Amino acid sequence: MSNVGIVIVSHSPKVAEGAADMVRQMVGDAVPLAWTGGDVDGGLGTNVAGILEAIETAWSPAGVAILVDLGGAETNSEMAVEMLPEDRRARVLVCNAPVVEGAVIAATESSGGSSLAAVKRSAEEFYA
Amino acid sequence: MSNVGIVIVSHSPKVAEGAADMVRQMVGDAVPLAWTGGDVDGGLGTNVAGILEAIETAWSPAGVAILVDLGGAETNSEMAVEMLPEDRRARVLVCNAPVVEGAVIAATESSGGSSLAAVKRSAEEFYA
Amino acid sequence: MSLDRVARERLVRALAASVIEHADELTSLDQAIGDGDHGLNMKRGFEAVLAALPGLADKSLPEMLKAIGMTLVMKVGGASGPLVGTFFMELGKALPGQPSRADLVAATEKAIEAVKARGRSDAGQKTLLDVLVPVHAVLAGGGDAKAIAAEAMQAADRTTPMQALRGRASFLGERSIGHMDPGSRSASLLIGAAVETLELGVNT
Amino acid sequence: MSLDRVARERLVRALAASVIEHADELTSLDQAIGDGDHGLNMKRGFEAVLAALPGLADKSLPEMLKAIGMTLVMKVGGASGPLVGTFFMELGKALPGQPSRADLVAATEKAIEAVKARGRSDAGQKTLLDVLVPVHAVLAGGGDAKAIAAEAMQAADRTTPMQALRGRASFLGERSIGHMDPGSRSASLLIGAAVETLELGVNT
Ligand SMILES: Nc1ncnc2c1ncn2[C@@H]1O[C@H](COP(=O)(O)OP(=O)(O)O)[C@@H](O)[C@H]1O
Ligand SMILES: Nc1ncnc2c1ncn2[C@@H]1O[C@H](COP(=O)(O)OP(=O)(O)O)[C@@H](O)[C@H]1O
Ligand SMILES: [Mg+2]
Ligand SMILES: [Mg+2]
Ligand SMILES: [Mg+2]
Ligand SMILES: [Mg+2]
Repeated sequence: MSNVGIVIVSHSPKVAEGAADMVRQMVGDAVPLAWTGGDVDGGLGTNVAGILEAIETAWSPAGVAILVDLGGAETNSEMAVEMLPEDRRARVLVCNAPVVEGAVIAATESSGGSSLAAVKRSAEEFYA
Repeated sequence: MSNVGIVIVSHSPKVAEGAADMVRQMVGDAVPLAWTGGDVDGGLGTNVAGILEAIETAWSPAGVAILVDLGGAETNSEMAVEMLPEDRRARVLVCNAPVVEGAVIAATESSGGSSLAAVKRSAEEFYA
Repeated sequence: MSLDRVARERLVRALAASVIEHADELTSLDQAIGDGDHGLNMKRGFEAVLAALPGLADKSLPEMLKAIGMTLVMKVGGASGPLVGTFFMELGKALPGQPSRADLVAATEKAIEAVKARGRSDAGQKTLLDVLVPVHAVLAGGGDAKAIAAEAMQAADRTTPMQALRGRASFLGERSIGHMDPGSRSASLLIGAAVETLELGVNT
Repeated sequence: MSLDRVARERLVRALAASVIEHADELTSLDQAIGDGDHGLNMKRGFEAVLAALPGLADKSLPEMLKAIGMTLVMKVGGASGPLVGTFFMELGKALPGQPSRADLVAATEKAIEAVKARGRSDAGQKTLLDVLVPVHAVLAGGGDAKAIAAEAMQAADRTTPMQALRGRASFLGERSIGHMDPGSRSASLLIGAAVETLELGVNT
C-alpha cells in the first residue's frame, strides 16, 4: 500500500483509540494507521517509544502524517521524528492540526492517494 | 458554581471520555463538565438525547459551551440547543473549534471565571 | 388530499419500508463518499417510527408528521437525523389537518427552508436538498404523482456528477464526484413512497 | 573539572534526589498553571536514570550525560521530557571527557540553543529557559558555585510575575501571572544540585 500513513498521538489513550475508530469508519483499510496515547505508566501524557512504534506500524513509502493534541504530544512527536533513521526522517511530518478532526480529514485525503504534503495541508486547513 | 459549563460531543464515546479526562486533569472540579458520544445503539455517531442530558449535567447559570467534532455532532448539538427551554437556549453555544483541544482550552478559560462568549472565543482562536 | 387513519398508517409503513428495504444500498453509497452509516442511520430512525404504530396513526396528519420528525431527530444519529427530522417536523407544523395541494406546496417550501437553515446549506452542494428543491418545483408546478416520483429519482441521479460541499463527503473534494449522494437517494425513496401511497393527482 | 567514577555517580544521585525530593512541590506548581504532572514526570524520568546506575557511571562524562538525556526523553512523558532530555543530550555531545570551564560554557550554550529549537521558545516566556539563560550568563561571567546556585533560585523566582507564552500555562493567559513556572523550578533544583556536587570554583 502506498497511501500516506496516519499516526494519532493524544495525551489520552481513549482519545487516540476513538479517533482511530473514526478514521477506520471513514477509510477502512485503505490507509496505514496507528495510534498511541499515555505516558509510560499509562497516565495522561505521551511517550516517545510509543510514538516511534506507531510510526513503524503506520509506515508507508509515501510517508507518515502525525496528528497530535497539545504541547507535549507535539514536542514528543518531533523528538521521535528526529530519532528515526535518516532516510525516514524527511518522510514524517507533524501536522499543526486538531487531533481528531485532523486525523479523519488527513486519512480521507490519504485514501485518495494524495502526497504527504497534501495530506498535511488538508488537516491544517480544516479550521483555517 | 458559576463557571461556564463544558459539554464534549464526539462521534466516539472514547474520544469524548478521554477529552473529559484531559479537561479534569487541567481544571479539576472548577468547571461543570459532561461528555456524550455514540449513536443510540452505541455505534459511532451522536444523539440528541445524550446531548440534552450532557447539557443538563454541565448546566451553569453562566451558560454552557459545547465542543463537537464533525458534521453530525454539530448538527445534532444545534438541534439539541433548539429543543431546550427558551430561557436556557440563549445561554448554550456550539463552538466552531476542535473537540479535544477546544475542550481543554475552553475549560481552562472557564476556570478563570470568564464569560460564555470569552470561553467560546478562546476555543475558536486556538488554531486561528 | 384527505387521509384517514388507515391511509396514515399505510403512509407511515410505506415511508419506513422504502428506506429500510434499501438500507444496504444507502450504506454502500455512504461507504463510497462518507462513513458508511447512512443506511443504518435511516433504518434505525424508521424502525423507531414503526415502533410508534399504531398509536402514531391515531394522531392527526400534522401531529403525526411532527412525531415522525421528532423520532427521526432522536434516533437517526447522523447528520441526516436532524435534517430529515426537521423536514417532517416543519411539514407537520405548516400543514392543516386536511391540506389542499396549495397547502402542501406552501408547507414543503417552509420545511425545505428549515432544512437549509439547519444544514447551513442549499441546493447545488450534493445533499438531500438537491432532491427536495427540484421536487418541490414539480409539485408547485402541478406535476402528478408520476412526475414527482420521476423527478425525485432523476434529481438523486443528478447528484452523481456533483462535487460535495457539505457533510463528510466534502472531505473528499473532487473525489466525491461520480457517486450518488446517499442522503439524496434516501430522500428520493421517501418521496417516491409518499406520492405512490398518496396517489397524488394533478389537483389533489 | 575532572570527574572520576565516584564523582559521576554522586552527581547522578544528587541530580535525581533534587527533583525526586521536590516532586510534590513541582506537582503543585504545575497544578496551579498546568496539568499537575510535572513532579510525577520528573520523578519518573529520574527514577529511570537511577535505575541505570551503577552502569551509568561507568560511562565517560559525555556518554553518561547523553544516556541521562535519552532516558529523560523516553520516560518523562510531558513536554519537559524532550526539553530537559535534549539539554542533557546536547551537553553530552558538546563536552569533552575532561572539560575545562570554557568547555562547559560553550557546551551549555549549545545545549540551551537546542532546547530553544525543540520548544520553539526563548527566554521571557516563563519556561525553564528563564533559568537556563541567566544561569549560563553567570557561568560565562566566571561566577562560582554559590553564585550560580543563587542565580538559578532567583531566576526561578523571577518567573512568578511573568505571563506564560509557551506550554499549557499559556492557556491561562494573564492568570499564569503570580505562580512560579514548574519547569523553571525543577531546572533550578537540578542546577543547584549539580554545582553543589561539582563544587565548581571560579576557575574550574
Ligand atoms: N450540512 C448539510 N446540509 C444538508 N444535507 C447534509 C448536510 N450534511 C450532510 N447532509 C446529508 O446527509 C447525508 C449523510 O447522512 P448520514 O450518513 O446519515 O450522516 P453522517 O454524514 O453524519 O454520517 C448526506 O448524504 C447529505 O445528503
Ligand atoms: N515550548 C516550550 N519551550 C520551553 N519550555 C517549555 C515548553 N513547553 C513547556 N515547557 C516547560 O515545561 C514545563 C512543564 O512540564 P511538564 O508539566 O512536565 O509537561 P506538560 O506541560 O506536557 O504537562 C513548563 O513549566 C515549562 O517550563
Ligand atoms: Mg454517514
Ligand atoms: Mg455518521
Ligand atoms: Mg504538566
Ligand atoms: Mg502533562
